[in-house]
Amino acid sequence: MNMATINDQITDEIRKEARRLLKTGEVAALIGYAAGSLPMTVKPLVVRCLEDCERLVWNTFCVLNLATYLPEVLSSVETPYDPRDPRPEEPQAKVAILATGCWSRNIVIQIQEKRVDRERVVVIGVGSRGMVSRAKVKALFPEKDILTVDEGDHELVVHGADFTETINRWAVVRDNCQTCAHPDPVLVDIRIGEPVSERKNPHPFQQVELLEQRSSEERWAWFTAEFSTCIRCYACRNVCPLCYCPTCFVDDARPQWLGKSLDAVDTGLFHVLRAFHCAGRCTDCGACESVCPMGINMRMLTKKLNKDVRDLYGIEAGMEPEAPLPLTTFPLASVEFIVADLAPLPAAARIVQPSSEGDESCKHG
Amino acid sequence: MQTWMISPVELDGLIQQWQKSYAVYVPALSKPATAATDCAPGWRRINAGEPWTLPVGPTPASVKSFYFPQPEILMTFHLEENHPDKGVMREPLKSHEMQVVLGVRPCDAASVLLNQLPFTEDPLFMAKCQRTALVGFTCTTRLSTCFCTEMGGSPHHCAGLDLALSPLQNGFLLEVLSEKGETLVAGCKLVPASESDLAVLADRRQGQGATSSYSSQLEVLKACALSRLYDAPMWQELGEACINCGACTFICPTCFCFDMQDEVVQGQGRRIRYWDSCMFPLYSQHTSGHNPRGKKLQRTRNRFLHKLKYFPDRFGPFSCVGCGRCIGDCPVNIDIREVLNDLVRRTELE
Amino acid sequence: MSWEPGIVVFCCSECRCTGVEEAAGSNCKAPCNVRIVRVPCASLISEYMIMSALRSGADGILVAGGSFDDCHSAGEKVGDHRRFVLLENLLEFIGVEPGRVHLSWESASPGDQLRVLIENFTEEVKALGPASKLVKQLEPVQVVE
Amino acid sequence: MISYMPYPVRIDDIVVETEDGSLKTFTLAFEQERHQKAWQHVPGQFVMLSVAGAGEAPVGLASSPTEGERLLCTVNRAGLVTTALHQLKVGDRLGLRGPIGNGFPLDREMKGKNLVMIAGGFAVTILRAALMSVLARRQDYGRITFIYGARTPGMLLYHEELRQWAQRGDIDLYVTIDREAPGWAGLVGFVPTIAAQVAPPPTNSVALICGPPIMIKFTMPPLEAIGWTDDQVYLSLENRMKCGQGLCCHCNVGPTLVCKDGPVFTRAQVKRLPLEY
Repeated sequence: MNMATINDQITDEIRKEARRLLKTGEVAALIGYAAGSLPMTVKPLVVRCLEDCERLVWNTFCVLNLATYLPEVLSSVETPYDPRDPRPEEPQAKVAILATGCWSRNIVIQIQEKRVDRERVVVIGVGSRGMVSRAKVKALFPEKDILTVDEGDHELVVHGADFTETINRWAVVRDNCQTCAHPDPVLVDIRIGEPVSERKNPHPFQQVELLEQRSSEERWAWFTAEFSTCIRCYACRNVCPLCYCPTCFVDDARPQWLGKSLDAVDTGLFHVLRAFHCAGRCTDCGACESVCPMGINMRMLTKKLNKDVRDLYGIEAGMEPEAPLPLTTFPLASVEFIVADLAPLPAAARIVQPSSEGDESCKHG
Repeated sequence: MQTWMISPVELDGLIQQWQKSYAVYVPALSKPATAATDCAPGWRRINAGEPWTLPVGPTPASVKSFYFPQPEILMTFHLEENHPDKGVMREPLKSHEMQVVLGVRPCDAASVLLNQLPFTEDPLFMAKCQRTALVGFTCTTRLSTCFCTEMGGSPHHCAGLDLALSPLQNGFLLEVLSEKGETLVAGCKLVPASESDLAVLADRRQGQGATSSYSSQLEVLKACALSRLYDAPMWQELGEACINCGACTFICPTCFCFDMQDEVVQGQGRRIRYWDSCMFPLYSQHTSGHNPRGKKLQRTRNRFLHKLKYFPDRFGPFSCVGCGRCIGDCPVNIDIREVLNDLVRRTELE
Repeated sequence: MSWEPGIVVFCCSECRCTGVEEAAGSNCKAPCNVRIVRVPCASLISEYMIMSALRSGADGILVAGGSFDDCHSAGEKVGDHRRFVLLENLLEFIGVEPGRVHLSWESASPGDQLRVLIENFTEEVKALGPASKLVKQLEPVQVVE
Repeated sequence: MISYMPYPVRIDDIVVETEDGSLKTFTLAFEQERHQKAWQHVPGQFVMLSVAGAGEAPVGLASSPTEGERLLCTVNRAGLVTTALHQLKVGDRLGLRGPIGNGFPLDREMKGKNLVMIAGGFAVTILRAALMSVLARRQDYGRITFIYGARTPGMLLYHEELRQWAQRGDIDLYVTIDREAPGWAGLVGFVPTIAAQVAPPPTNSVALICGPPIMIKFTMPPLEAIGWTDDQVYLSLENRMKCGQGLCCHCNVGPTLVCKDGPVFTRAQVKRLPLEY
């Protein structure tokens, strides 16, 4: 058998840390992944006892953003209290969570938006080497049933009933990971594995720019075709750590903003508004796109907004826990500026510039 | 009924003949250029001579939307001021156009029969049954997510189909299974299947009898007391991982929950019924705000128990055909086969 | 009869709507096609209101926010301005005609100026033609008599 | 075959029942005679009232079939549809689908028995229907105890009828309000407290209890203390429902569908169900 891969080593370290954290009582629960029942899948798992630590895995298919689960798991370990009583004052149990670059930025946003108490979270940082898109791998083997996929550091070995093929890992990494500039967590309490350096990325918004260059009619044709297969299952919404309204605007009855059935207009509006709500907050974790059962590229909309937010207001979401939220908090000085000529704000210094010594090697798998 | 031997060329001719008088639908494998046709996303209508391919295993979308479209217009009305019919509900005219759905797999055919159990009194569903002919292909490949045999089906079964095609070396065995099927092949000169071909088919079906030990375990599950399954600790972990999206319910061929609502656009109104999912919190929420299934765990449990306990309690069979779509598309890899196994283990613990 | 676009104007009643009724009622070129929605503060205009106007078939939507200078919720307004710029861009990105939804976030102006703004906007929308994108339409259904 | 098409009905009368205006009783008449002729219901059943453009909402029937052709529905203004309903005027049209559900077995299990009806809040509507049916054939039943509680005197429904029932002499009527209120000379106290004081023994009796879950929860122990069993107690469950025909699955409580198998269950039946109502 091959040498232990980087991810095998990370898995071992995660298990070790998990055991330690739970044993010492430092945390009451840990959010991670267990092996899935199908090739290229993992299951989110909340570990609460030592036995379950052995079920934790880390591999290149961890596409779901674990931050989605954080607020709920935090409240599940709180001492129960009657909602009519004041919150208990004693310090509440902590929760540990695995986080890559984008997930950690989502945790930062949860802290900024007061969804999560920084004191109660133990961030186990893992530098991301890019997660593989199951859809991309499947597309390489049309009409074939993939039975297992073995993971090496730079390649994947795909086995079917009548074939075995080795493919380059980076070639099937998700689009958002390929254009990601911040693969390393911005918030780390416990570090697992080696830090991954910032990536130089000359064209982070290439897909968006390509579409922007097309004509209005072509863009409309793209939009209608892309979203025509939506079945309104709301997986994109529910998997998103940014979506946490108790009642989503699609479900509102008074007033009812949108129709609920499959209608091109209602479906389109849902996606536009959902993306809009992520403006200035989206970290491009790609969970929405990864979970869509119909393979819709709704990330294009959030990516466009990310581009605008960066170009107009000079902000990248979730980079600093102390920073204010771009669309709700800002220095009043900038008010004058907008009034003056309605021009976009200059790119502020808050953009984290990719370091010039970015590690190019990781791009090649 | 009769079984024929048909070559691929003859089959193409047959399909072209249907296209003269019926709407013929095939699985859509890529995104359609325009909006979903006829409210059957995942399927497309083809014209004479247009090529089509059948995917291995179940079609991407189930045939559910042909019977239970999303949305279905129940009635229409006008709300414009001074309209003589203001507020009067009118029923839409039912279509009688025959439609042929080509490329149905045995699991989906079984799902139509299952859904007919609750919908037997529903005029809209049954009218669509009347005008829809299912032309199916039995499966030669079993995907790793397929588990139809476990649910009492078989890749070679043809129950629920009007015409069944089973691939052989140099063509297909064409089984005519209903009056609608008869109509579809009426007037065609076809070669009857030979004894040896029939024997091959019989042989395939023989080999795929119910896997006895598992199916007897499932019978035990059906008879198990509800409280025992309801209180199983397994729901905790499932409920925690589930993100409560509706992907599994919407791609499932046998999920049939619906909601009803009025839509009004510029004075014109209609009452529609559209797919709902028991995974959504609002599904069971009272007007008062009280929600009997307010927790994720309760909703996840309700979905599985509905399929594996409540439906069998009412109608007999499980409300699952083992197509495996939900396994492949669940964002958090909740695998109904694992749920089944856990439940079976639960019945064994005493 | 020539086609007149349907216009929805969301405007702040504190700083933009002064005299606007007269503007839309008596002087405006296409008075009956302009619907003015007055809100107590421009920061109360939500993306839902804009999108639902679009969905209901408005040919042009004008969001007329007021001055930041003398507004007690200037901060929120700036946030909304920032957000609406993004929304405008996003709509353009998906292929809605530029100019269908227009933001006018200017300093306090009497009704007269708003009237001119509405008139100009109406002319621009007229050039765009009727809205069809993101407009909800119910297909006609034959009914049992 | 089931149908989604409501019968057209007309509002013949509207009575504002409570001081806060949140409850109105609508008198409904069928627009078409054939619908009128075909209509049959039993107390405890409900209907789907539909307002075009707003949708449908389940509402319990407050009238008994013995009261003639008109149907009475007392509607609480709570959601989208009921708010739209409250805005309608006499003469307006609306749609009605039903009757839905099983209703109380007044002609079967309950016949010849002593009846105890316990109502809290506006759940009294279906018990009004039951009582009117019973009064129309008073000789078929034994002793009748009717306990009804509301928050304040102004929240009591059916004032005129309460007065008539009090005067009849063949009903043990106990009307109570939660707290002392000026001008109120009647009973004061929560329904469970009053029930504990006045509940008759369970011999040859059945109880019909309708009200908020918390009231039912606290009414049961005093009844059980004097020997009532779960088989003798009939409850009406409530759940969100849409189709009203046992199809859409919204109202399921375990394998049971409230709209089709219920809404009336004995307490023994309810206890066998999971707590999802």
